[in-house]
Amino acid sequence: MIDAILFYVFAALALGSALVVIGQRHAIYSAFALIVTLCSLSAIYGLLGSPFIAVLQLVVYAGAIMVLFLFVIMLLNVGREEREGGERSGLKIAAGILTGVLLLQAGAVLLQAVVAPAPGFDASTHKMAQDLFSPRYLYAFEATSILILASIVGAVALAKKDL
Amino acid sequence: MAPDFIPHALLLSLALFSVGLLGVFLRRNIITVLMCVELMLNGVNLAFVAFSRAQGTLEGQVLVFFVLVVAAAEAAVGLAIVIAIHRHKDTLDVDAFNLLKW
Amino acid sequence: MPEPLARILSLDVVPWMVLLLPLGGFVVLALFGDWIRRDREEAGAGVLACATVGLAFGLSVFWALKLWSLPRGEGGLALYAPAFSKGAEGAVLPLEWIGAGGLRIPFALLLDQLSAVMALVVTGVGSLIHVYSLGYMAHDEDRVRYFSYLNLFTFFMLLLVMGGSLPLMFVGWEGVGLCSYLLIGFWFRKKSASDAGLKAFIVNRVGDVGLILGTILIFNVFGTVDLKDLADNAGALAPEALGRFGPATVACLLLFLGACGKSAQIPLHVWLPDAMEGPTPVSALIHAATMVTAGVYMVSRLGPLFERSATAMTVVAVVGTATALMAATIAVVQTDIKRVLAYSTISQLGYMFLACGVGAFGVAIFHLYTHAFFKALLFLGAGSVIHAMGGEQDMRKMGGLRAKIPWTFGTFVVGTAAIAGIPYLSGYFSKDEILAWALDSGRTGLFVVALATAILTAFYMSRLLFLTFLGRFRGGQEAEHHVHESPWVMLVPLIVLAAGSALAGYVNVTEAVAPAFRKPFDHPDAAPWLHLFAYVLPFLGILPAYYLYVALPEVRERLLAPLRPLTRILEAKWFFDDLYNGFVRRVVLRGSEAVLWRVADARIIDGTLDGGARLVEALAGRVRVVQTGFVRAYVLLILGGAVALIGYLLWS
Amino acid sequence: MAAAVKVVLIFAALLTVFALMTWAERRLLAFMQFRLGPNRAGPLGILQPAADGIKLFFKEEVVPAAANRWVFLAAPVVSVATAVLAIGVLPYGPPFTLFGRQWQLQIADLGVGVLYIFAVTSLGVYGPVLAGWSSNSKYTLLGGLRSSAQMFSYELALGLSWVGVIMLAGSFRIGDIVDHQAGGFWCWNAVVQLPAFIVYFVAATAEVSRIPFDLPEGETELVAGFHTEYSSMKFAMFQMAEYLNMITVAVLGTDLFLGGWHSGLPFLPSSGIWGFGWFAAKVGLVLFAFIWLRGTLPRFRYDQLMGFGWKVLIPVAVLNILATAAAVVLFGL
Repeated sequence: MIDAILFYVFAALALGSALVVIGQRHAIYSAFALIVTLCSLSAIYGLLGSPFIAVLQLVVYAGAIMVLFLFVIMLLNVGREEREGGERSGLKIAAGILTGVLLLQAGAVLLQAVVAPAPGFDASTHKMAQDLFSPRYLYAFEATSILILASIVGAVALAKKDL
Repeated sequence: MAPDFIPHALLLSLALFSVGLLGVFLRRNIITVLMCVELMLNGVNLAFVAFSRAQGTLEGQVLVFFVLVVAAAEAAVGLAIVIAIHRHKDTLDVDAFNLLKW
Repeated sequence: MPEPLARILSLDVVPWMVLLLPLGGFVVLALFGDWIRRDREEAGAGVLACATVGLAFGLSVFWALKLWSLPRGEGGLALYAPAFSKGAEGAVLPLEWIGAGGLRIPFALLLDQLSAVMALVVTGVGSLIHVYSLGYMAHDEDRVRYFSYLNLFTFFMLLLVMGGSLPLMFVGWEGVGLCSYLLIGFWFRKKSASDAGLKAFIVNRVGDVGLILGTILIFNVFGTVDLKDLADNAGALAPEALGRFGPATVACLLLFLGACGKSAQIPLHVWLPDAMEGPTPVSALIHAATMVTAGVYMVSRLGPLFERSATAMTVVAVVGTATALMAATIAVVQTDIKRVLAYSTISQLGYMFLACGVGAFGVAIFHLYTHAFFKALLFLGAGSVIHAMGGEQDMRKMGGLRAKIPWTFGTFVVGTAAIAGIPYLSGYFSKDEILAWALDSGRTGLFVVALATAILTAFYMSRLLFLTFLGRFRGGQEAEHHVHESPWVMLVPLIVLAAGSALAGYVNVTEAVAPAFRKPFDHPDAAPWLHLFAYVLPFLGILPAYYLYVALPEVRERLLAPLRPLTRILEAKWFFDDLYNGFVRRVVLRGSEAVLWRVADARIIDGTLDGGARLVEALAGRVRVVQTGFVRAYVLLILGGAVALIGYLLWS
Repeated sequence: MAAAVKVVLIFAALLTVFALMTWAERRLLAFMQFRLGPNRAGPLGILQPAADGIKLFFKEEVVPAAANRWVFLAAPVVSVATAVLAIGVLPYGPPFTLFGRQWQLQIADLGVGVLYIFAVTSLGVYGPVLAGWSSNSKYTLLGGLRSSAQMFSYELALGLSWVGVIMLAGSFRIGDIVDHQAGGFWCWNAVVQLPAFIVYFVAATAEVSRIPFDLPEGETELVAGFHTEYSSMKFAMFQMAEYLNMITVAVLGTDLFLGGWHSGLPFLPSSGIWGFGWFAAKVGLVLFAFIWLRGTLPRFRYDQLMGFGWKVLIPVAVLNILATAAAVVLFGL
């Protein structure tokens, strides 16, 4: 019961702040709103019985990625979004229509899905580790470390003033 | 005690994805656009977690893990590119970055 | 023995260690070579290389002792990569290397008596030559590179003799070819050295084509390329496959073409004399003791198969004998000390093929084994002479070196005596055995030629010895002053090899490797007169040489005058090089230019490619307008695509 | 209900310790520097924190005109919130029996306890960053950026220093880690994982921006760093967040490395009230060490700080992890 209430509170928070993200013209407010969304999602993951992912969501998204965004926003001193040049309203209308269609399609798919929670669900860190380090995912897991390394090098190389 | 709000979690994920998608089209600030992409990724993640919970398997969780890694890499490289471009163009308008054509 | 140690020192592991130790040495030297060189610790590089090969030798001895202590019948065991992949019941499965259709090639080593003997020869002679190189290459700038190549060569050679399937053997085969190329051209700043390297490489390619085609044909006939299976199944071969142009015969002949390339037999022998451009220890190791015997090893390894095809056996025997005679005649007129030895090597290899051709594979391996000792000894001795002479290789400028470099002289005498076939030295046993088998096989023509070759061998080797060590010094005052004995690090391998050349014949290798050929060990009951004749045979060559080059040199001049046309042919090496050059220049180059370049390349290939490119260009001109440069338009396209795709999936 | 009681209890205790801490720090520093320190309000000046609190509470709220008002107000709240979030999963003493039930002085016993703390500390960056940016002053901005960069860097070392401990205990649950150290002081991770403990202590000092790592507020260069523009209660909240963080890392260090409530000597009891005694003593010791450092060491230069974090602490922590992993695999610890 209390879980359900918490879920709807966090869901409302997530959705509301997501709307703020795209409704804002100030990048920094968008970032703040996004942080709220991410933290709410972390709580929702916890409510869905996935503590490991919940914590990772906080560490990676809230603790690292968003700080990076804030840094860049502060560094570039991003102000209000300027409205110069063409509005490209045709693009926006097309995008709106297509998004609506996608929404309907995905809704149709989701409604068909089996959504009764399975009994005996265990997503503890221990189980996650067993899965991640099993032969099935081990290569992918190691590959992600290469990916991270590559992106570190790439980011440094790109952002450096004079190579 | 199993949560019975999984369908709603799926709807929420759909909503977040759509909001992010719309944001990509509505916002012109490239940093905001990147944030909207993160929002879309999060919508997908939520769907993964919800399905994982519904089916009682961990594949979804593992995928979320990988998505997180990719998102981190994407943000790092993406923001580095933004900084690099900003240095040349002195603007953050997505439509200003249109040299890569024909 | 404690349990873990026992597990490590089992037959499952030791051969792998033998194989991988030299590779480890190479990797270290190749990766950290620059660093070693910068720190002026170059001696360390050589010591490391020696240590890996020496350790590999120790382990091979251990392996061989263990192998021959096994009960009879368990000898030929094929071992697989240990514990890499486990089957359902925990059984060790062979780790698969190539799997395509019906072709299944595991990473398997074939570890029977034959490969053990070969590994012993490779690591034993190899480690001695490594040690010798410490002294010989002491003043070269590129020692680190040299030793890394040498280690790599040892690895590939071991892979060649231990590989359990034809393709794995082929990897070793190509690997030693590569190392040979690298080492012949080791002093690549010298044009002739890099040319010689290229020549060796290209001539070997011709043979390798035969090897590849032969392997493919073998797979076609037998459905397997596993060496052990081939030896086991050869007996069940259908007679029609064995006719004059039957597939099995053709496969054998193609494989023999590969052997000809690697082992320098007619018509692919031309590269070996030029290969003497490499450092002398390399000539000793690669171009005398080990790599060039790979062809003999391969033919012997497939002996049960060759034996089924009378045509193939005849070709092998005839080519071997012809090569033996041809090379021996050329050796008589050579003046370069290393070239004499090179032709001698070709000649001895011909002997081995003769033995193969008459079905005495064990004897071929026996001769390979004794030859490794005395030919390595002779090359290293020649190296010591060259070292003493400050790089001079022309025998006409030597002479009278006996007193100046006594140790080299002493060991060289032993080596010459062994190769000439002086009774009770190693060469006597193996050569006598080959002659006996040749006689026994009923091919009297071949036997007579082989006999003549044996006499010629004794003659030209004595000539070499006498010209170099006896008589007066002919190189001038200054050069004479310079002559000095080599350091101990070079002499010790010489002494060890001399002992080996003298005594190696007392080990009955023929019997030891017999199980590998799927037939019992036996001995030809040759005519007793042959055994008696063998006592005299070497002296039929040595005494004329003594008179012509030491006692009565003026007779030589008079004798030579009427023989001028013959010696000219011999000096031109039977015109093989000119023939090949002419063929390449006239036919290959002109044909390539007229047909392949102007028509095939310029018209057909380029035309196709250009046409394709023009087509793509035309299409691209129309498609490119989609690229507007606006990121959000792309996103819109992606979104549209996703919607269409999902719609299609939902609808269907 | 029980949880609510625990929350109230732990919160009250922590606030008391926070208050005492400010007083103790000033007194101890004063003794180290041959001064007296605050000794007027109450016996030995023990009421000084209360006096300070009252003073700060009644001061005028000042918001700079050019500041981003909402963010400016939110920053101290974020700081305190992240500090408070971490204390919820820490155990503060041994399990004990009261009213016929088994109790543990811990609000939430998470299976991912250590990870959760890592997540929450990573959120701690936001307070300084927001405060620094919203004040719209170059000193605060630089202070905020420095602070967040420093926290970023040392968080890595901090997290890595835990990994060895987690591997040995085989669990993320803090209670399990404490239990794994039962026995004697030679079983404590501070002994078994000495390099990790050293890394942890150094990184924790940097994480809570104590001397010698207090560069974000280095007053000689940046006035007072990210909270230059803050006054009255908002300033008090930053102070509170700082001290709460300090207590958190002290408690965490005690739990992870110093054997928690275990006495360390087999013949000394460690259950019940004894356990609380040991625990409090150890936490007090760590807190005293923080104060002692402040009285002893000068401040790092900024590049030294970064170099030290990336080139010394993180490699040491990684090597420790490798060694621990090898030991776990080889000896099945």
